[in-house]
Parts: sequence; structure tokens; C-alpha cells
Amino acid sequence: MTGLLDLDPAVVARARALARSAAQPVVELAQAHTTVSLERAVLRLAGCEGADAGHPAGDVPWVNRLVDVVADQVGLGHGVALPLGDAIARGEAPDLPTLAALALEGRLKLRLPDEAAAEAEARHVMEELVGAGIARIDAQRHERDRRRTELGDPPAPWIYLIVATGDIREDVVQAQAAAREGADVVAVIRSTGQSLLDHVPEGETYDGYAGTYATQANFRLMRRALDDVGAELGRYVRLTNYASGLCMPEIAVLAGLERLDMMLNDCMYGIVFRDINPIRTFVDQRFSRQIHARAGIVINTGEDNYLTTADAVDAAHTVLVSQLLNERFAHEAGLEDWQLGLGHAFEISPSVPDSFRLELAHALLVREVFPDAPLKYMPPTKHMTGNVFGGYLHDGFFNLAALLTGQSIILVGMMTEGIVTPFLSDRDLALENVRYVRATAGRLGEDLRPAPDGFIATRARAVLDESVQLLERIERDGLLRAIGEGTFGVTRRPADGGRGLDGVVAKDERYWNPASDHLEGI
Amino acid sequence: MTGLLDLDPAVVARARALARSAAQPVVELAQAHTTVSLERAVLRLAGCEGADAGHPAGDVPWVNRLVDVVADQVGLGHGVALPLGDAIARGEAPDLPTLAALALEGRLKLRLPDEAAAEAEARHVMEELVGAGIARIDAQRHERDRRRTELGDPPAPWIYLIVATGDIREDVVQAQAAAREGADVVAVIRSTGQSLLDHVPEGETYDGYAGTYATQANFRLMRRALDDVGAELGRYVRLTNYASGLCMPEIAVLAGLERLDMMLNDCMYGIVFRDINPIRTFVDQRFSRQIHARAGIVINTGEDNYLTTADAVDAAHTVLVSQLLNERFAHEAGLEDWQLGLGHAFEISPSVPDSFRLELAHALLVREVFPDAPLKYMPPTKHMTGNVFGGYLHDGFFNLAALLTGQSIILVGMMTEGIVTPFLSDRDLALENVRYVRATAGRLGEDLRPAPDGFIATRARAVLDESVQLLERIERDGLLRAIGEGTFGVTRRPADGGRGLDGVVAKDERYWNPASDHLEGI
Amino acid sequence: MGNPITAYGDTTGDGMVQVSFTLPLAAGARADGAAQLFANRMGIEPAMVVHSKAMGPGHSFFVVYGRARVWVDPDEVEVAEREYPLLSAKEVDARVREGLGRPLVVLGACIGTDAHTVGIDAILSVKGFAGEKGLESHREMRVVNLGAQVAIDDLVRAAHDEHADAVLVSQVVTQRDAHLTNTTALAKAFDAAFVDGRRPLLVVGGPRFEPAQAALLGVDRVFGRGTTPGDVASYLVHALLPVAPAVPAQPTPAAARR
Amino acid sequence: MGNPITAYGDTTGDGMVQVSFTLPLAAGARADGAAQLFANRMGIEPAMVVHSKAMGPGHSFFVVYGRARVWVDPDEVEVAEREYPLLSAKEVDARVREGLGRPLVVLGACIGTDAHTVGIDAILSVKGFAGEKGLESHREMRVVNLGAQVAIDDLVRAAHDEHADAVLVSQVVTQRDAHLTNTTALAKAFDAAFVDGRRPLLVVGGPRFEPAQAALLGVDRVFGRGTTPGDVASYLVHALLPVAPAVPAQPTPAAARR
Ligand code: B12
Ligand code: B12
Ligand SMILES: Cc1ncc(COP(=O)(O)O)c(C=O)c1O
Ligand SMILES: Cc1ncc(COP(=O)(O)O)c(C=O)c1O
Repeated sequence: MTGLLDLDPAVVARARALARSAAQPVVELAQAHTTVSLERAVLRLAGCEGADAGHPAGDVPWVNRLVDVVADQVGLGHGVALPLGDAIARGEAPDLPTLAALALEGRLKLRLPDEAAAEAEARHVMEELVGAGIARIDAQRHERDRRRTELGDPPAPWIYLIVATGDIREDVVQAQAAAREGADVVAVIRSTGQSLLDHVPEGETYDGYAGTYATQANFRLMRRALDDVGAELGRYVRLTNYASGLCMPEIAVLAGLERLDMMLNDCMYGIVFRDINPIRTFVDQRFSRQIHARAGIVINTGEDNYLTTADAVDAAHTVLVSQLLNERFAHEAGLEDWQLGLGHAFEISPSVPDSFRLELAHALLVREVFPDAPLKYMPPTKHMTGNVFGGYLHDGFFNLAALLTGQSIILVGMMTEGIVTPFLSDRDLALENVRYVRATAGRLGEDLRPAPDGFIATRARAVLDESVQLLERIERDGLLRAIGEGTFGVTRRPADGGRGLDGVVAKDERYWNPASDHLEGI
Repeated sequence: MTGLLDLDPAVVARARALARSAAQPVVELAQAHTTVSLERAVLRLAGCEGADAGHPAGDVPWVNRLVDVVADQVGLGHGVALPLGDAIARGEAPDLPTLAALALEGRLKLRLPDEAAAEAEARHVMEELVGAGIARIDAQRHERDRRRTELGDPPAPWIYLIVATGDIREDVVQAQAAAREGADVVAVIRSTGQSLLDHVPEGETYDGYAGTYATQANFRLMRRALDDVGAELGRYVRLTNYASGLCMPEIAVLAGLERLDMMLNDCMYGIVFRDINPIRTFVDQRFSRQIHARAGIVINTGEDNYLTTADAVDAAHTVLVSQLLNERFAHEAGLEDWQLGLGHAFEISPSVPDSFRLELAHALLVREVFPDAPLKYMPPTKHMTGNVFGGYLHDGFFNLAALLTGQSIILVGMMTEGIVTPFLSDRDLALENVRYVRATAGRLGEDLRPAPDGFIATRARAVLDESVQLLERIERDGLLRAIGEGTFGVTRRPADGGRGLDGVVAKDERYWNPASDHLEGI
Repeated sequence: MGNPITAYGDTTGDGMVQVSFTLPLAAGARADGAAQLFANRMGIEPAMVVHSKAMGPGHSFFVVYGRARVWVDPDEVEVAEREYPLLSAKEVDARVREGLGRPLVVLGACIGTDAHTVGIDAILSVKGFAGEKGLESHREMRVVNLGAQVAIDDLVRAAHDEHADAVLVSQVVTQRDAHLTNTTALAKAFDAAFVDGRRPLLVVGGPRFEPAQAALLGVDRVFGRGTTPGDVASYLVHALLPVAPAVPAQPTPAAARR
Repeated sequence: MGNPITAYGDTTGDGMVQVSFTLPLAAGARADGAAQLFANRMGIEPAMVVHSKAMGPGHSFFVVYGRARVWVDPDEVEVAEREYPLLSAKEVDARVREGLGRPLVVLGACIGTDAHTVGIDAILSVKGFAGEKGLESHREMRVVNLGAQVAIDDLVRAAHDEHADAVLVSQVVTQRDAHLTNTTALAKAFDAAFVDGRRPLLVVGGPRFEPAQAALLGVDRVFGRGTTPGDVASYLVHALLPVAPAVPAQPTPAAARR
């Protein structure tokens, strides 16, 4: 597949180097801070499940209670592990939930252990607990490998389908149906609004809007359903959910514990599309990706979203720039190339002349710049209208582009995209569309040879050049400034604005977090 | 476009030579016979319009009456021109219709002029009359050229749309609508059954089934309607109708007189699909094509039909063989390459793996074997089902194949093909489909380079080789035998079977026909 | 009475349907409103007009989504029952041999101006349909396929001359209800020509026929889309050689129908 | 009363429509029959079930063609009339200057959990929509765009603090009628917070709203798909500065609507 565009490797290398140095200050920023969600994720790793069901406005997870208590009593600059480990070591409570309950009743006084011995004890307690959590994640990773080996993996490209009923019980039915119809990957869309919650809801849920809450119980239920249908079908069916949002680190932990296979995890999506504070996001994404790396989860980045608010031709280079940054942040967090489901999309207006060839140029460019990444290709959404016949055709050409350019994961477009969340029949028709294109023209890529300096190659090179220029600017002015100026998705997000900034805390010298030590191999 | 398949020119030349010698005996057969329809066509050229309205079963055209009278009184072996010219020369009646009326009343005795002087007089009369008819055809050809130059021709491929209401008044409305929606060519489908009538109906008609009768009056009405809308749109809109059938020569004359631009005219369609006698058809097609040649009309052949009764993969070579035969018969009749709208079709079952690439192979093969012919490409019909969404996509891939392989005239497929004759909206949606594919991917052909010995090139060469083999057999055993054995459209048609054989007459030595003399430049 | 059901979009009972149609009105606010009202009249409430486009100056095309407020009770559906058992080709031949003692004579044709022979050939020719060989492949049947565009009078004459036991007629073109008109004319002609119950069995078929129409059209049996040669052979034996042991009727299984 | 019309396939009055839907029945003869009956209940007679396919074990999908025996009289269609004249940007500014003597304060937001800002940005931002610049480009307007996922209480507070003349709210997600529920809640909250007619003008919009719903939802105006900034600006002037000379209302021309 690679080599059709005759890209200059030196230019590609320069783009990568620029992305690396542009990312560096942000990585350092992330290293210097912690967040409430990151600390809660540590506690989840340490086995702290369950919620305080006594609150009138709804359940509050114990991890939230505990982090609040620590923040209240001793501050968060040193992390929660030390004071809580110390409390357990001191025998205040046998485990974290009990500790939380105690604290709530005002019967617990937390402290930072002063002497070395006490600190060592505290560390020991937490290392044990967190170690057990990581061991569970490792076990799930092995379990995935075992099942994949046993059942076998489907051939590329993988078919990615979404379910979005809002009710996990309906989702399970639809997900199993989707798998039977040919889905290799099933994604459960989250309810609108969840990504702005500063906690992860508890239990099975039945009342989401346009999606279903991501909870540990829902994850578990869906995992079991897909394991069942996978056994029936004789292939491993992958499960996907969404990390990006205010609870990125925690959801990443839950995904690892419940053996999800892919997670939407973008270094900037929360900033641009959910107005989450940039620093908060950069800290959270780093930790969440360290967890994904450990769990053997493939991340999906969200560059496709830019093309819903920006023009897909004008902003083509912002996709590549963002992918290079996502790649850099991912590598830094320990993810390997096979885990980088970099996102892009087929969103050029069909009224643009030669739009299909422009799409091929963009898709080939991404394919050739990231030869080892399992690219995730998103179908048209913005230019899908109420004309479902035209939409069905448009989706067919998307499928063709995906196959011609060797995409790895294709999200299947629905003819009702412009109207409603998908009907049962839409999904079936959409899969028929994919199957039609794959069976009749799937191998046409063999016959596609873009003329050396023709339309496609020229366009791809132009986008690459624009990307280098943009990266030069970002490297010079700083990524935070670029985000503030609306570089991505034509949406301006200043570094001091957005949600969740109050949950960001600078680490002090005594900051300690056994999970990070573990994951970073310290 | 040519040259992608790397065909061996020697093989192509051999195929052509075989077609030529396979056709030769049939050409000689055609030269040795006349038919009732051919003779009627001569009379139509001689200006014999109108019908005997007195018959209880419906109008009988004067040309039919006259030919019947000649056959009755003196036989047809010498043609109708001599006895009828003689009668006029003898002052029996001032014109042909009056002559017919006289004859019917039993007041006319026809003869074959005996002396040289009388024969010369008779010939003179008929030469004048037929000469005037040919002059009218020439004038229409010039008129077409004038309008085309004035209004301009649309770029290839031309969009070909059908109307089929059964009522010429509704047809006119729909044809004008089609032109406004983007049709470059409008075809008026004939009523079922007309092709088996041994006369051409008269007047404007409102009661066809699944099509409208081809009559001179209907031709004229539609011509005017398209001229009007063409002037409005600033481009020349072409009109198409159907010659093949029992009245091929006559309809060809009417088409020339009324300035139709294209005619369905196949050397074997009537035989295979309408069970018309082979000799009748071969005689008729030859004369009709001589007329088309003179009129500057583009013929459309019917190889697409084979793929509705035969399998499109197994029978791919029969399409090419038939095209080579159609080409040969056309050249022999005086048609030039630019007039050969050779037909083929996108009829492979989408359940055949790589079917789209097979279609590309077939379409490129035809394109490269006939580089100068305005190929006419037919959309899927057989594998169109009640699933209109899937059908719309299938039509889109047909449109893509048409554009990728440089087809000249594309008949636009309707999503309701498997259900009903097209709705108004089907046509609009179909044109949107063409426009979508043309605008987004129309120039993708530049990037298509079938691998030198890859799937597409190999398949195309295999079909060419099979064609040579079949032509060898036909050349050896005779075309009539091949037709009798079901070579085309898996339908057996013995040379002595079928309709209209009783209208075939061997020419005797005194046979004379001023039209043929004129057209063959004798 | 069972449980009435309605259409299913993504939740049981939501009633969601998709509709498209053209109205003879110039595009615009009034046409959009008329489309919504038209959909309402079809029981769709609320109706979302999600697409509208001018089809020339006087027509507009619409796509509508919405909840159809109509219900059906699956129990009230009259399933076209197959009134005869499905036999293998061997069984068919055996039954003819025993019951008739001579080959069964089957005449086939497309009548009127219809020239679509692929359907009748699928039933009659050796090539067959859906993996089943056609009636010509039966040892105990003599099949005369007259092909396309056969005039009804010619068919009557042939039925007479060939001593046909059954006449099979295909009708594919349905514009202006041609298939119905032709079938009625066919039945009339045969009734007139053959008296005293000597009329051969009249069987018609084509993709737009509904089996329930037979009586109305005056023929013995009607076959629709997806018919196989085996369906027809089994029916012929059942109808012409009724001495067979009684076999309970069963609804046609879906798989066998398409 | 005008002339009632029906759908048009290829002949006036033929009533031909296309319908597709899923029924919660296993594929088979019974499901096909139910589909036909379901279409009949929608007024389609005859109904041809031209496609049917299993959607998993308990559902089947159908495509139906047929004649809808329903009619609408174009005269009975209530066309959503535009009750205000369309003004140019200049005219809008002039009217505000004269009528208000200070910039008009417009607050915009997507409320609830809806994060689709493209629609409200199309109305507010300088970039605009369909070639028209958004409200921010007006000299005489002060626009505060709060963006997505704004809680209703925060919006009420902001309306208070900014002294908003008009509050513009977008709702794109419609699953479980979220847009309707949220709009009703919005109206209630504003009614509670602002008494004595001091409530700012409440305007909501989104692709699945129908302008006729305003009263029902308790807001002042509703805008649907294809709204342009000019529509909104003209309306604001009309509604807030009613001293304007009377201009006869006109139906919205089709071209302007999409
Ligand atoms: C092949 C075809 C042709 C071929 C026919 C070749 C031939 N020798 O048969 C050609 C190209 C010649 C042709 C011509 C025309 N066709 Co045509 N054709 C078709 C096509 C593509 C497929 C039909 C087919 O072969 N189906 C496959 C067979 C196996 O299915 P079947 O006929 O339904 O038969 C099955 C059952 O119905 C049943 N059955 C059928 N007959 C019988 C009889 C008995 C006794 C029994 C028991 C069962 C039975 O058993 C069969 C097996 O299951 C259809 C479109 C489509 N995709 O369906 C149009 C279609 C049928 N044609 C149509 C038309 C209008 C024409 C033309 C008038 C013009 C045109 N538009 O092309 C001409 C004129 C023909 C004429 N005089 O009748 C229309 C009919 C519209 C309508 N509903 O009225 C269609 C639907 C296309 C369209 N949408 O416009 N056609
Ligand atoms: C772009 C988009 C997104 C972007 C949004 C980016 C952003 N910053 O806005 C992203 C990718 C983030 C996104 C996410 C989601 N989306 Co979204 N998205 C779309 C999409 C493709 C286009 C919407 C759009 O921008 N239209 C263009 C604008 C200009 O049109 P408009 O909104 O109709 O606005 C016009 C008028 O309605 C009116 N108007 C609108 N608001 C207002 C307000 C006022 C005051 C006035 C006067 C006028 C007015 O004026 C505008 C100009 O004419 C649609 C599908 C489609 N093709 O429509 C789905 C769609 C809207 N999304 C949907 C869903 C479900 C989601 C998600 C929940 C999950 C998912 N499936 O992706 C998430 C969660 C979002 C959330 N929390 O709300 C569904 C909604 C289904 C439904 N009917 O309930 C849709 C229809 C897709 C689908 N079929 O599933 N989405
Ligand atoms: C990278 C990424 N993360 C998360 C999400 C989902 O976000 P939310 O739940 O906020 O709608 C998306 C949706 O498209 C995404 O692309
Ligand atoms: C070459 C040719 N001639 C004529 C016709 C029309 O024939 P008829 O009017 O007999 O249906 C066709 C139809 O497809 C054709 O392909």
C-alpha cells in the first residue's frame, strides 16, 4: 500500500521531529501536575469500587468522596496514595471504601506520614493494592490474547458499528445483532453530557440520551454479551467505549479492568469539543494512555471531529498535524504503533469537484505517513442530508475509499445520519453496503496507481507541506497558544478557560503515585 | 483510454477478419432477398403516407395495401417499384395512395412493364419519388448538423434516459422534464408487441403498454418537443427510437424523415428476442442500416440483452462476437465508425467475487477493441431487486464503471428497475446519482492502471481469446447454424422458424429498387 | 387475538417508518406542508419532512420519517397456505405414472405482448431455477414451451391439439394492470373453448401476482415471485391426480419462497 | 376548496408511494403478510411487498410500493407564514439604533447536554450561513455566545447579568424528544426568573423543530432547518421593536428556506 504517493521521507521526518518538540513542553506540564480524576483513577486501580448511595442528588462514587476528603484535609499536591495508604497502615479501616465512609462521618483524620517508616508502610499498602489492580489489567490482557488466538481475528479492514439506544439492555441486544450481521468492533456511544460529569456513574443504566452511560457495570455486561456472541460466531468481537472527557484516567482504568479493546482517547478532543480545560486534558490523557498501553488497548483519536466544524479541504492539514501530535503523546505515554487508531474522515462536500479523489489523496497520505498504525476511518456525517438514497450512495463511495486506501478500521456510515440515531434496519443496510463494495471492488486498490505528479499525489504533498508549516508555527508559538487561537476545529480554547481547571493541582516534591511509578517502570 | 489492457493487435485483427468472413454468406443472402417491409420502406421513401381508415380492425397503412396488391397480382420478386412506377407512368393515378385506393376497389391492373421504354418510364417515375424522399432525409441530416453547430454538443459521456408512459402526450412532458434534468438523449420505449406487428401504426397514439407506439406522427411530435426544449436549454437534445422488429426498414425511413438521431438497430435482436425469422431480419437490417447511414443516424446495438437471458460472465465473449458481427454488417451497409453505438451492459451478479473488476475488464475490452465507436453502456437490470437502496448503490457503481472506462453513451439505471417502469422521481434520483459520480470521481480513470498481467488484463484477454474461438466456429459452421444452436442469449432460433418468414421473397433477375441503387451508389 | 405490533425503528413500539413520494405541486413551503399532511393522512404522526426537492416546475419529491400510528395483529394475517405437499421430482414422476399411465402434457407460454420468457423458462427448462431442474427434466412430463408473445387464440388451439393437461402462462409486464387483463381474457377464452370440465388446468405466474388472486382471475392457481419448478410440479400432481393420500397443508416456509 | 391531490408515480392520480419499515416478526410468509396489511392500514392499496429481509431472528425489514389512497387539498395546508418582513443587515441596524438607542443584547447557547454548536454558530458567528454573516457582524448588536452544554440555570443567570434582550437557544439532539423537554424546561425557568413581562425574548432553533410549535413549547419563536441569520435578525427587530411600519406578511419563499 505504501509508496503510491512518492512522499519525501525527509519531509515526513521533519514533520515528526516538529511534533515531538511541539509536544515536549506540554508533556512537561503534564508531568508537573495531577488532577482529581487521575487521583481517583489511582484509587480505582487500588480496588476502590462502589459509591456513597446516601446522597440525595444521586450516588457519589467512593473515589470521589476520598479524593475530596484528601483535598480538604491535606491537599492534593502530594497525591492521595500517601495519606490514604497511611490511614490504612494505621489501621483506621481495612479498605478504601470503609475509609471513605469513616471520613464522611468525620471520624477520620488524614495526615502525611512524617517519618520514613510510616511513609514506607503507607507506600507498601498502596503499592500492594495498586499492584493487584494492575495485575487484574494484565490478566485481562492475557485473556484477550488467549481468546483472540483461540477464536481468530477477522481480516482487515475491521467493521466498526455503534449502538446508541441509551439503555444498556437494548444496547446488548443491538450489539449482539450487529456482531451477527458482521461487526468486528462494537462501540457503545455515551449519553450526551457524560463527558462533562466529574465522576463516573455507577451501576447498570437505562436512561441515557443518544447514548448509554459508560459505567463499570455496563462495561462488564456488554463485555460478557460480546464474549458470548463471539463464541457463537467463532471470532473475537471487540468492544469500544470513550475515554476523553473529565474522567479520562478513571474510564481508562475501568476499560482495562473490564477488558475493553479500544478506547476513544484523543489528546485534544475534550478541549476542542467539550470545552474542557487544556491543562486538565493534557494531564489526564497522559495517565489514561499509560493505562491503555499497559492494558493492550488500541486508542482511537478524534481528528474526524475537526472536519465537522472546519472545512474538510481547508483544514486537511490540521488533521495530519493533530495525528502527529497524538502519535507523539501516545508514544511518550508508552503506546506502541499498533495501538494508534488514528482517526480521520471522509467529510469533503460532494459538491467540491473531484472530491472523491481529494479524499483518496488525504486517506493515502495518512496511510503512508503512519504505515503501522491501525487507522480508523470515519464515514461522511456533515454532508449527509434527508435524501437517504443519495446518502446511501455517498456511504458506498466512502466504503470504496476506505478499501482503496487500505484503512484498518472502518466505521460504517448510516443513511439516516442526517436524521435520527440509527434504526435497526439502517445498520443492516449499511453492512450490506460495505459487503457489496468489499466483494465487488475490494481489491480494486491493486489497479489504482495515482499518476506520479498527478492530481492525487500533488494534493497529498501539498497537505503534507501545509502540515509542516503549521507545525513550525506551533513549535515556535506553543501548542497551548495554537489551541487558544482556534487551530483545531476552528474553535478557540484559551489555556486558562474551560471546565475542570479547578481539578488540576501542581505536584509538590513529595508527590507520590504508585500507579505512575509502576507504569513508567520507576 | 486505449492501451490499458495491452491487447495483442494481431488477435484483434484476426477476430475482425473472422467476423467479416462469417458475415459474408449472410450478406449475400440479404442481397438475394427482399421483404414486404423493405418494399414498404421504399414506398415510404417515395412519399406514400397515410392509411386505409376503412378497415374494421383498424387503420391499414397504404404501403401495406400496395405491397399486398403487388404481391397478389404480379408477385414481389422484382420489387414493388417497377409495377407501381409503371402504373403511375401509365396515368392510372397521380400518386401512390390514390393508386392503392384504386387497387383496393379492384379498378387497377398491375403489370411488369415489358418494353424498355415503358420500363424506363416506370423507373423514372419511381426514381423521382424516391429521390425526393432521400432529399428530405438529406435535408434533415443537414438540419441536425446546423442545430448541433448552433447549439453545441454536450461532453461525453452522454446521458441517455427513457420515457415509457404509453401516451405520447405524457411522454412529451416527461421527455422535456428529462432534458431539463440533464438528459442528452431521450429514448421513447415502444409499446410491448409493436415489434411483432407487420405494419407501422398511424397517427398519434395514447394507449401503449409499457411504451408508446413508434409512429411517424409520434416521432414528429417528440422531435418538435425536444427541439423546443433544446433551444430553451441551449444544447441539441437527441431523440432515439427502435428499428429492430418486423418493420425495421420502414421505421428506419421514418426516423430519417423525422430527424431522429439514434436508433436501436441490431442485426440479431429481432431473431433472438422476438423470434423473428433470421433471414427476414438479416434482409431488413441491411436495408434499414443503409437508410441510417444516409440519415447520419447513430445505431445502438442490443448485446446488453444477451446478458439478461445468459450469464454475464459465461457469455461475456458472445457480446464481443456479436459486436464484431454488428460492426461488420454495419460497415457493409455503409455506416461509419462514429455511427456504431455498440451495446454492452453491467449485468454481472454482484455476488460474483470481484464482479466490479470483471465489469471493468469487459468494458475496457470493448472500449479498446472499438476505439472509435460511440459505445452505449447499459445499466444493471437483472440483478436489480426490490431493495431500492442496494439498487441505487449498484447503479452508482455502474456509473463509476462507465466513467472509468470511457463509455460514450450511458443509459441511466433506475432504482425501481426490479419493480415498475420508472417514476418521475426515479429519473431525477438516477440523474443525481450520475452527477454525483461524475463530479466526485469522474476523472478517477486517470489513476486507474490495471496491473499489466493482473486480474483485469488477464480477464480481458481471456474473453478476447474465447471470442476468437467462437468466431472460428461460427465462420466454419455458419452464422445461421450458430443462431439455431442458441449461441446468443441461450435462445435457439432455427433459420426456418420464427415470425415474418412469409414476408421474405427471393429477388428475381428483374428485381429493381431505386432506393438501394441510390444508397449503394449504383 | 395476539399482540398487535407496529413498525420498529430502534425501540419496540416506536412505529418509525420511512416514506418517499412525489406530489404534483411546485416546490416550496406549501408543498412541504402538503407532504406533511399527506404523511399524516397515511397515519404518520408526527411526520418529519426530511428532504424535499423540485421535480421540474410542477412536482416535488419528499422523504418523510415518522411514527406510523397503525398496528397489525400477526394473528389476523392470512398466510397463503400451500394446499399441497412438496414432492421430489421422483415422487412426482411416480405419481404421474401410477395415476395417469401416460406423460402429463404441459403447455407453457407468455401471452399477449409480454416477451419476458426468463420466468416461464425457469419453471419449464432443464436449466431450471434456484438449483431445481425445470419440468422438462421429468420423465413423465411432455412439455411444449410456446415461448413469448403468444396470442390467446393460438394458445387455445395448441392446448387442443396437444391435449394439454395443464397450461402454464407467464405475465411479467404489469403496467396498466396488463397481467390482470390478460389473465382474465385467458380464462374466458379457455372457458369458451373447453366445456364440460374438459378445460385444462390453468396456471399463471409472474413476480407481481399474489397467490390469493386465482379465483378472482378465473384460473386454477397463481404463483408469485420466487416460485420454483418443484412448487409447480407438486401442485400439478396435487390438482390433476387427486387420488393421493391426504397430507396436511402447511404454510409455505419462508426459505422456500425466496 | 381547491383540487385534492395524491402522490404521483408516473401518471397524475396514481398515488404511488415507496415505504420501508421493520416489523418485530421473524422473516417468512406471515411477516410478509403482516407487512402488506401494515401498508394497507397506512392507506396503501394494493401494496406490493417488493423486498423483505430478516433483521436478526425476530425482526424483518420491508420495502413496499403501492397506491396510497389518501388525498390532500393544497388549500387546506397551513403554510407557516413569515410574520415579519425580511430586512437587510443595514436596515436591522438602523431600526435598532432608532428604536432602542443602544445595542441589542443577544445571548446564545446550546442547553442541556447538547453540544452541537454548528447551528447556533451559523446564526451568531461572523462566518454565518448560506452566504449571510451572523448576528455578531451587526454594529448594533452585542452577542454573547455561551457555547455548548450550558445548564438552564446558568443561562438564566447570564441573561440577567448581561441584560439580554433576546436569548437564542439551539437543540439538535432529538432522541427521546430531548429538544422538546429541554425547551419546555427553559421556558419554565425563564418565566419563573423574570416576572412582569421582563422576560427576554426566547427563541429556539434546530433542524427538527417546526415553527408552529412555539406556543406549545412556551417560547416566543421557533426556527427550523435552513434558517439564516437574516431571518433571525429580522425577526428580532420585528418582535422587540414593534413600532415599525406595517408590512404585509408573506409566505417564506422556498429558495430562502433551503
Ligand atoms: C430480463 C428482462 C427483459 C428481457 C427479457 C428477455 C427474455 N427473453 O425474457 C428484455 C431485455 C428483452 C426485456 C424487454 C423489455 N422489458 Co423487461 N425486464 C427484464 C428484467 C431485467 C428481468 C426479468 C427476469 O428475467 N426476471 C427473472 C425471472 C426468473 O423472474 P420472474 O420473471 O419473476 O419469474 C419467476 C416468478 O415470477 C415465477 N414465474 C414467472 N412466470 C411464471 C409462470 C408460471 C406459470 C409460474 C408457475 C411461475 C412463473 O417463477 C419465476 C422463477 O421464480 C426485469 C427487471 C427485473 N429486475 O425484474 C425487466 C422488466 C420486467 N421489463 C420491463 C419492461 C417494461 C420491458 C420492456 C417493455 C421495455 C424495457 N423497459 O426494457 C421490454 C419489452 C418486453 C416485452 N415485450 O414484454 C419492466 C416491466 C414493468 C412492469 N412492472 O410493468 C421491468 C420490471 C423493468 C422495469 N422496471 O421497467 N426485459
Ligand atoms: C457535526 C455533528 C457533530 C459534531 C458537533 C460539533 C459541534 N461543535 O457542533 C460532533 C462530532 C462533536 C457530534 C457529536 C455527537 N453527535 Co452529532 N452530528 C453532527 C452532524 C454531522 C451535523 C450537525 C451540523 O453541524 N449541522 C449543520 C448545521 C448548520 O445545521 P443545524 O444544526 O440544523 O442548524 C441550522 C438550523 O437547524 C438552525 N438552527 C439550529 N440551531 C438554532 C438555534 C437558533 C436560535 C436558531 C434561530 C436557528 C437554529 O439554523 C442552522 C442554520 O440553518 C449531525 C448529522 C447531520 N448530518 O445533520 C449529527 C447529529 C446531529 N449528531 C447526533 C448525535 C447523536 C451525536 C452524539 C450524541 C453521538 C454521535 N452519534 O456522534 C455526539 C454527542 C454530542 C452532544 N453531546 O450533543 C445525532 C442526533 C440524533 C438525533 N436526532 O437525536 C445526529 C443527527 C447524527 C445521527 N444521525 O446520529 N456531532
Ligand atoms: C476522541 C473522542 N473521544 C470521545 C468522544 C465522545 O465524546 P462525548 O461522549 O463527549 O460525546 C468522541 C466522539 O466522537 C471522540 O471522537
Ligand atoms: C437492439 C434493440 N432493438 C429493439 C429493442 C426494443 O424491442 P421491442 O420493442 O421489441 O421491445 C431493444 C430493446 O431493448 C433492443 O435492444
